[in-house]
Amino acid sequence: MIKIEITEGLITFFKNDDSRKQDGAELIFNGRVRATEHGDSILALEYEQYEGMAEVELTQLAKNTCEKFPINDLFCKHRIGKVSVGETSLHVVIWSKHRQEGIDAMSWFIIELKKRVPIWKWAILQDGSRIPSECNH
Amino acid sequence: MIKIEITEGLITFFKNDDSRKQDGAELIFNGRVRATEHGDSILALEYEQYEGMAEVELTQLAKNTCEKFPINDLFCKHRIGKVSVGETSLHVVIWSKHRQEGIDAMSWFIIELKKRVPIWKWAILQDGSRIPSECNH
Amino acid sequence: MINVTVKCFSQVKYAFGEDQFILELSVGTTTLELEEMVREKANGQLDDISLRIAVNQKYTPIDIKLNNGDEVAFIPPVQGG
Amino acid sequence: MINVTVKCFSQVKYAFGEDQFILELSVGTTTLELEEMVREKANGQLDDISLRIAVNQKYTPIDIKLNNGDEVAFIPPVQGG
Repeated sequence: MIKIEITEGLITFFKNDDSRKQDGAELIFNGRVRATEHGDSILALEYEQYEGMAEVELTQLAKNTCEKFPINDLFCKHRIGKVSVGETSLHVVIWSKHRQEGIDAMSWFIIELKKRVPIWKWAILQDGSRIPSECNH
Repeated sequence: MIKIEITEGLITFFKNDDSRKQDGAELIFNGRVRATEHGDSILALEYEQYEGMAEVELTQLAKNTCEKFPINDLFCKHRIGKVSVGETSLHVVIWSKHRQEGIDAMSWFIIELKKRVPIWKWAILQDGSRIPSECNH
Repeated sequence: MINVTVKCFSQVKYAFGEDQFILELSVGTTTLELEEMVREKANGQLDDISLRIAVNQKYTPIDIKLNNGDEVAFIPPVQGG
Repeated sequence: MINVTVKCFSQVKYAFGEDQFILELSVGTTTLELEEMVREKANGQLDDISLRIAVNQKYTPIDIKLNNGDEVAFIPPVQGG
């Protein structure tokens, strides 16, 4: 199953679930904002999305990931708007029978997300100015 | 930093932490008990440890992992005693600056854990009998 | 003539200082022709930036003719995550 | 003579039906000699099981002489995780 959410404000993590019978591996990734962006100190990032297309692309990518890897569920929340240093911008949960397939799926999903989902970062610098971040990795 | 705990009873997950400044990646793995062990339906697993040595080996492995990979923190809880289907037996959190190093460290840490930390599984079958699990992957 | 809406994000938005603008184009104008116009309009500010094209919110890797009412985005390298 | 404590886990515990036992050995007995004795005592139940040896809670990959009071474990394949 897939759950995709693009959301403003603090991300609420997906709930703990002890009820599964055949998923031996739960892998969670939280991407968080670092205080440094390209060597500059920042106060926060501001994530901008192409509304509509971002959710469509993210959903399509989640489906691709579930087809490509033997995983059972992929849940993803991506935050947009201002995200302060330390806070989570990306929250991904993958459930699979075994560990390695979940790790491989997580790795691929995030690499692809960073290639194709139309979301961008603006750096909010110490002086309050706001510039497009050129970071792209 | 390293935190290692071998514990009986439900695992309490490490707390959310939005206060970090330079850790862009938080990776969490929860290993959970599946209802099937070598094709047999089970009610639960019972984890047995070599008390003392298990914690020493797990701590040593965590240190090795932090030396081998550029990660900042590795926290790990391993449950022993009876763990019902669906519940978490292994909880690992790795904090790193970037994503890939955390993924690599997680993968290696768990592979090594399954080679050297003296913990074993007993399968509790449907009829209540208790046998050493021969599964070792 | 046809009208297309150009959506601006990230460095494209930064270059033009607006979220979107509408252009009146000759019938038959293609995506690549429009990209040239948009790059020119940016006065060099987009010269080093690779742009992918999305028409009506779909990546459009080949050069296609635009239709009246199309929504076109020139997508700088994305940075989600 | 020396006394060593043999700790039993997993399949070793299953084979012997006990958590540990104490053996009286000749001075100079080595880990590999003790392993042979333990395998014999198990009456074939450990024949297909690879065992690593830990002395005083440390893996001991080479054959060493045991001392009085040593704690020895024959460690079947571990299964944490």
